Amino acid sequence: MRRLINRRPDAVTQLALMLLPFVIVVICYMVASEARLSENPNDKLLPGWSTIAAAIERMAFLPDPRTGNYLLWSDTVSSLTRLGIGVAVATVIGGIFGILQGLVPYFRATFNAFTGVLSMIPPLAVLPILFIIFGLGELAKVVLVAVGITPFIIRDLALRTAEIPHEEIIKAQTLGASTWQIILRVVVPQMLPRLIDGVRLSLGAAWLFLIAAEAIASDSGLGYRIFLMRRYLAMDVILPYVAWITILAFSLDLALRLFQRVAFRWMYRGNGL
Amino acid sequence: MRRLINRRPDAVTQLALMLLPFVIVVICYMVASEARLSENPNDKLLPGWSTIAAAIERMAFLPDPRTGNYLLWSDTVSSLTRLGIGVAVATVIGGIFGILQGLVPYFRATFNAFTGVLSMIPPLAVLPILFIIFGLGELAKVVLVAVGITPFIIRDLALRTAEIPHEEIIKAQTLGASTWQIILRVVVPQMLPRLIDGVRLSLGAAWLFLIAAEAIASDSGLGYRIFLMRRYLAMDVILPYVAWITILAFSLDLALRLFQRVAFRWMYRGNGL
Amino acid sequence: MTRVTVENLWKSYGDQTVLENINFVTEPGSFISLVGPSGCGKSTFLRMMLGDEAPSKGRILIDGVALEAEPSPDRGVVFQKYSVFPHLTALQNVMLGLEFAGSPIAGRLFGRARRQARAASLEMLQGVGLEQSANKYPSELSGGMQQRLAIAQALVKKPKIVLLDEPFGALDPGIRAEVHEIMLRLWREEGMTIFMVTHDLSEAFKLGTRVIAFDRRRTRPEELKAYGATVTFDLMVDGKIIPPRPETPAPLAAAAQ
Amino acid sequence: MTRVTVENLWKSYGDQTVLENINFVTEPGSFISLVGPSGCGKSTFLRMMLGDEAPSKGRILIDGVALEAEPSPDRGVVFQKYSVFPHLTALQNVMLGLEFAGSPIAGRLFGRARRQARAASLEMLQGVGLEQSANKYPSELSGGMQQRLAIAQALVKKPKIVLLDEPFGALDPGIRAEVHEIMLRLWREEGMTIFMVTHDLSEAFKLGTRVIAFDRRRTRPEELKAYGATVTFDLMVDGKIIPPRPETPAPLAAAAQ
Amino acid sequence: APKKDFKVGWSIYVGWMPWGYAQDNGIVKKWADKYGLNIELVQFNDYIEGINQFTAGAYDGIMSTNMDALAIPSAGGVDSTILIICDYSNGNDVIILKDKDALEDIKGQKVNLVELSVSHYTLARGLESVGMSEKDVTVVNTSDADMIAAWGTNDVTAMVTWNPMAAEILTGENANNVFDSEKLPGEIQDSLVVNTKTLEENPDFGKAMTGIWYETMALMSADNEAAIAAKTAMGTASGTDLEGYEAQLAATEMFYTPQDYISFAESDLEKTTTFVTKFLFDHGLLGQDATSPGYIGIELADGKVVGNADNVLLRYTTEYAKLAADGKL
Ligand SMILES: Nc1ncnc2c1ncn2[C@@H]1O[C@H](COP(=O)(O)OP(=O)(O)OP(=O)(O)O)[C@@H](O)[C@H]1O
Ligand SMILES: Nc1ncnc2c1ncn2[C@@H]1O[C@H](COP(=O)(O)OP(=O)(O)OP(=O)(O)O)[C@@H](O)[C@H]1O
Ligand SMILES: [Mg+2]
Ligand SMILES: [Mg+2]
Repeated sequence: MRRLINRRPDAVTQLALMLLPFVIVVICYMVASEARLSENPNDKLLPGWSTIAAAIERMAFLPDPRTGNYLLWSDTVSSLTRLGIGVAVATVIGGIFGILQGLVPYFRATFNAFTGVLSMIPPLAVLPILFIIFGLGELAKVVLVAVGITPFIIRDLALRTAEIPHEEIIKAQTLGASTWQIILRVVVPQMLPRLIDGVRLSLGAAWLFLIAAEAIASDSGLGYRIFLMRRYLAMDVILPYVAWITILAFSLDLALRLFQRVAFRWMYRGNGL
Repeated sequence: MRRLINRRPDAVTQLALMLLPFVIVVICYMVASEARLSENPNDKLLPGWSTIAAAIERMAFLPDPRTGNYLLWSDTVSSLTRLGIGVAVATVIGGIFGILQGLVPYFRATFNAFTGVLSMIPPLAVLPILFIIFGLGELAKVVLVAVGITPFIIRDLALRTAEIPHEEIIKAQTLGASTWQIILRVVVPQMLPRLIDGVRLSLGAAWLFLIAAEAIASDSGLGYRIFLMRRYLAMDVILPYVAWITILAFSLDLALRLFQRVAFRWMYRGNGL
Repeated sequence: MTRVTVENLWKSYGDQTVLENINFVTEPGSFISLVGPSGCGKSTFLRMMLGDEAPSKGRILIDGVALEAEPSPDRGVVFQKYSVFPHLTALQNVMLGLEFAGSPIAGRLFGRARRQARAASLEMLQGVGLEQSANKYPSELSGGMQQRLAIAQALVKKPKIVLLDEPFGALDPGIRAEVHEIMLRLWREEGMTIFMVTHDLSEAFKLGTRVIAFDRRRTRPEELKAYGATVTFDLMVDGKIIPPRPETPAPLAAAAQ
Repeated sequence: MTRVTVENLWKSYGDQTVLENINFVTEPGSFISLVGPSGCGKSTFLRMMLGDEAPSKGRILIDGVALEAEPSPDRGVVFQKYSVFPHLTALQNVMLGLEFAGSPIAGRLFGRARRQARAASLEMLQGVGLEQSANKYPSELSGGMQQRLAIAQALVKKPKIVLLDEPFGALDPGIRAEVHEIMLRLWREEGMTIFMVTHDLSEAFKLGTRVIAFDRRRTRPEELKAYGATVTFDLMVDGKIIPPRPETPAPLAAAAQ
Repeated sequence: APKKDFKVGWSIYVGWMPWGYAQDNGIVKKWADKYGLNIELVQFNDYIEGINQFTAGAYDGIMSTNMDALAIPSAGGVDSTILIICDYSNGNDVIILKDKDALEDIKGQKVNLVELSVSHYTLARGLESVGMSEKDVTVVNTSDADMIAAWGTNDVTAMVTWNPMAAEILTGENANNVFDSEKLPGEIQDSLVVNTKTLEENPDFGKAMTGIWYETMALMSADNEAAIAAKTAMGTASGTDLEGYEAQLAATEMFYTPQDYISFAESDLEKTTTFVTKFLFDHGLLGQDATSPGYIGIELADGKVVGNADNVLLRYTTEYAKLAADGKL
């Protein structure tokens, strides 16, 4: 009998094991749903598959009678636009501040403590202030997403920048580089993939802030729909929406990882022979 | 003229620079508050210092006429209790699953994809489901905090565990260790400080979930108070509460770091001579 | 006393053959130096000896019995790096192996058993000259001290076979000579079989009773994948230092006697 | 041709004195090997030569002028690790220095200037035998190739002084000998002054025209903090390999002539 | 064993504050003890979450409007009974315009409100009263907690909300009340809704709740120090003071006595009920299977069923109030 730690499942077992927890969750859901529906066929909490399928068809493939939109798609476009802009803004600001904070002592002295404190403020608590400053429109939602994740991105990137071996910075100087040239040719190219890591790590929070923002004032978006549907416990819509958000989040993460592989080949080539 | 990158501020300059952004924010606030108050002396959005001071006194140092509690303190106790239990639960579960996922191939095969998907589900979107399952008492809030951060802790720790040099695991086996002994004597002690890092990284999210949970169903807690006051735009109460949460978050982070230093001296002794 | 038999051993990763048809038998109590160019498969061979990797073909016997397919306490190891546990003091590092054996559930000894293990470990530490540093963490020890600690840690289990993968590569010459002495003394006292991978030929000949070199016989690019390294020379040293003569590889058969 | 004068140089970190009263003058075109036990301050000395650290007392002059207090292109450097940029191909690594000089804002050359820089860099790469690998990333190069690349990268700027901090420590003996040849050839061709830190005495004597050893004179524990290392021996080698004779340190004064 | 433990949810609203006061001042315990029960009143910060919990079966009773009771528990198949109507909104729900003072001016504007709530209903009824429909405006869902902050932004020009937010907003100079629920008397009822099955099996629960309510009502409607003290406590608990609370009460038609409630409930509720079902049906809130506004039957206090008699899921009852009126509790 080998130690557990030395035993590796073969490919088929691996697949089976991977699916196992998902299957268990589905079965649990089915049993619970069955039980509730047999007591009250109108139960909204754990709808049956057919109800869910009908809701998916209604939201995704039939135009909404009131607006003529396909709601799932228009919600998705709204949310992804907000998320995209918010994350892009956070990435740019986070990239600039992170690199400068990690590299330039004067800059670090000025902003390190400040971003440290900023990152501790729970953005949800200061929402009213954001509303007053940025209004209630799309801007406020984008800003909430950006405000929510920028401090994290800055701190992460500043740490990573500070981790660049001191030798590289010295070397660049002996090759005659100015501070600006060091940033441009040595630091930025090496930090871009790290920045993407930082963005990937903060995507979860970004979704959270997006949903929170959409819950507060909106007329479209995935978070808006979920919170609206919550008003009458329409779990048949909420569950597919949650699954859809999960799929979107997963795909975004995957896309970023692929982009990283393609754009920064130097990180993945060879293995330091 | 030396390169910017090579110039370091002296201690006094450093302090001055550090304070600079805070001072700027305070001045901006004062100017904006002044301007709004001169237009409308009853403006609630940016109250003056005296209003804020009065609110602080009312919340922190005078008993609430209705319950006889000092509200700030009873809110703090409620919130910290929930946060503490939620984070503790997440730490324990995250620690166990993270280590097993990182170390035992069969365990990894079973749970890696599952925790990956779980970590992509935005907990705010499933809030209604959580409330239904766990009721609205303290349990639900604790569960939301735990559910919100556990997948992150698991994934972080699993990665860290997988990073333990393979040599160490081999070595332990040549010393006769069973899988259980390896976990107990080799992996857990080395992963505890990493686990604390993971907890520190997820504290921000934990606060977020706590505030969101308290916003929905509660009768005490810092998040509850902020949302209650939001209805009346009582920024004179909200701003000190936000500052207080920030201080608490900062102190927690600091406490964890200090604990790490004291409890895991082996990480900080010497520097590999 | 232990005799290791390597029979017709092959190892491939995917379609890349790393080791090809390795055959030899060691005398009990041998100190075998393994040399060869970087990437020729020396570490791979040690990993197979450990049971961490399975051979693609052929087998390894210890005293005529196929070796256990996973690391076990009869085969100790010292790597170039990561060989001691950073979270344990020197003394705890050495005691660890004794605690594993004596306490399957808690992984810790208490009371008398603990005092005994402690005494045995301190003695071991003394053997490698670390008694002063018993309560220091590895990060507080120099590289040479860490390697001596790793040796003490491995030997306290009295393994039949000790595998060393470039154990002294990171040490500077003075400290290296000192650790050599300790190593030789322990080897003579304990009578175990040692396999040591090294890049330093003079070290190989100074310590080994036998030097085995792995290398590829075919190096044309189109042959690189299909053919692996094998034993290209195999010399008995008889306890004294003989300079390397790579141009006259001894026939395989001679070694197997 | 460059003459380096080190005058009464001291370096302390806090109350720990690392280097104490270092004095010497180098002939133009010297190849100086710096040896000494680990932690004696060799790297610290190189960092002061680079301008990365300031001396606590004393000064360093280059051709009679105090050296610039930050790294500059007249002093090239090759470290043991992290000496090339991982995100640039070999060719880009070598071109980088030329691009910095030619393009202050964009940090990149275009058109003819670029073609010229490219040609010069390719020639440099050829000099170190890397013309085949011009488009590979450092992670695709072996350790020896990376160090040769680092040398090419440093030398393309034609620095007056080259500082090497254990540049060949990680290479195995065959490759090391090969890089030695390249290094010696480039040194003779370019006529620069080289400071090389090494742990390997035979390397120090093989390459250096002069070998300087740093060491502490006082090693009693209570003296360790207050006294640092200084020059304990200083030998002219005259281009041929002389075995080390640490027991007869040459007087300081002899070296300064 | 018969059920002993009951949980009832309430949230902060002028007409429901007495429940919190009753809990804090031992009135709940007194009546629960009288019937040998344990009754716990739980405050929800989020009104809808409470109704969801009730629908899912975690609570035995909940404070809800008639409209939400119909749209959530009833449409979710939970047979529910309106045990007590605490009050109806008589000006509490307000349509507010910025810088305009006629409801007609709302045409083409964005209107911030809690979608699908009584505010939405108020808007729909208001628009109807001036011959417009929802197509003439754009509805923007806005969290009730943020109404006051939202009003302060330039984006917001029209809003429907309820007290205390409405009162606070109307203190601003540019805010105009152009329509309120005073014009919809009796349509927006704030009630204690309980699970019908639970009530049938545990009439003592109904009796205890009724007893709690009318004792508290008697206390606060009296003209004495105790009443002032009670109202002050309720005001503070809802985040305002006595004055603010009195102002909110002014826009609320409280049913202080069982008789008030009985005569309201036994009056002609059929018409109001039809308005509500139509609104819900138009917004798809009666469930996917609903084919007409009368899909869910509503049994009135006199036993008459409005809508589908085979699918009665919401019931009014005055049975317990009558016991209270007769002093038989
Ligand atoms: N897990 C693996 N998968 C695929 N190839 C591997 C694996 N491990 C080793 N190899 C390949 O096998 C060959 C032998 O590697 P090994 O580490 O045994 O060499 P080595 O002789 O120890 O070299 P060095 O002297 O550099 O330590 C190398 O070409 C290596 O790339
Ligand atoms: N930034 C620093 N702060 C404090 N002490 C330092 C610092 N840098 C180096 N030292 C100390 O100075 C001494 C000399 O270090 P240095 O790296 O120069 O030694 P070295 O001769 O290069 O050693 P090695 O051969 O191991 O590279 C050491 O004791 C080291 O701990
Ligand atoms: Mg190896
Ligand atoms: Mg050094």
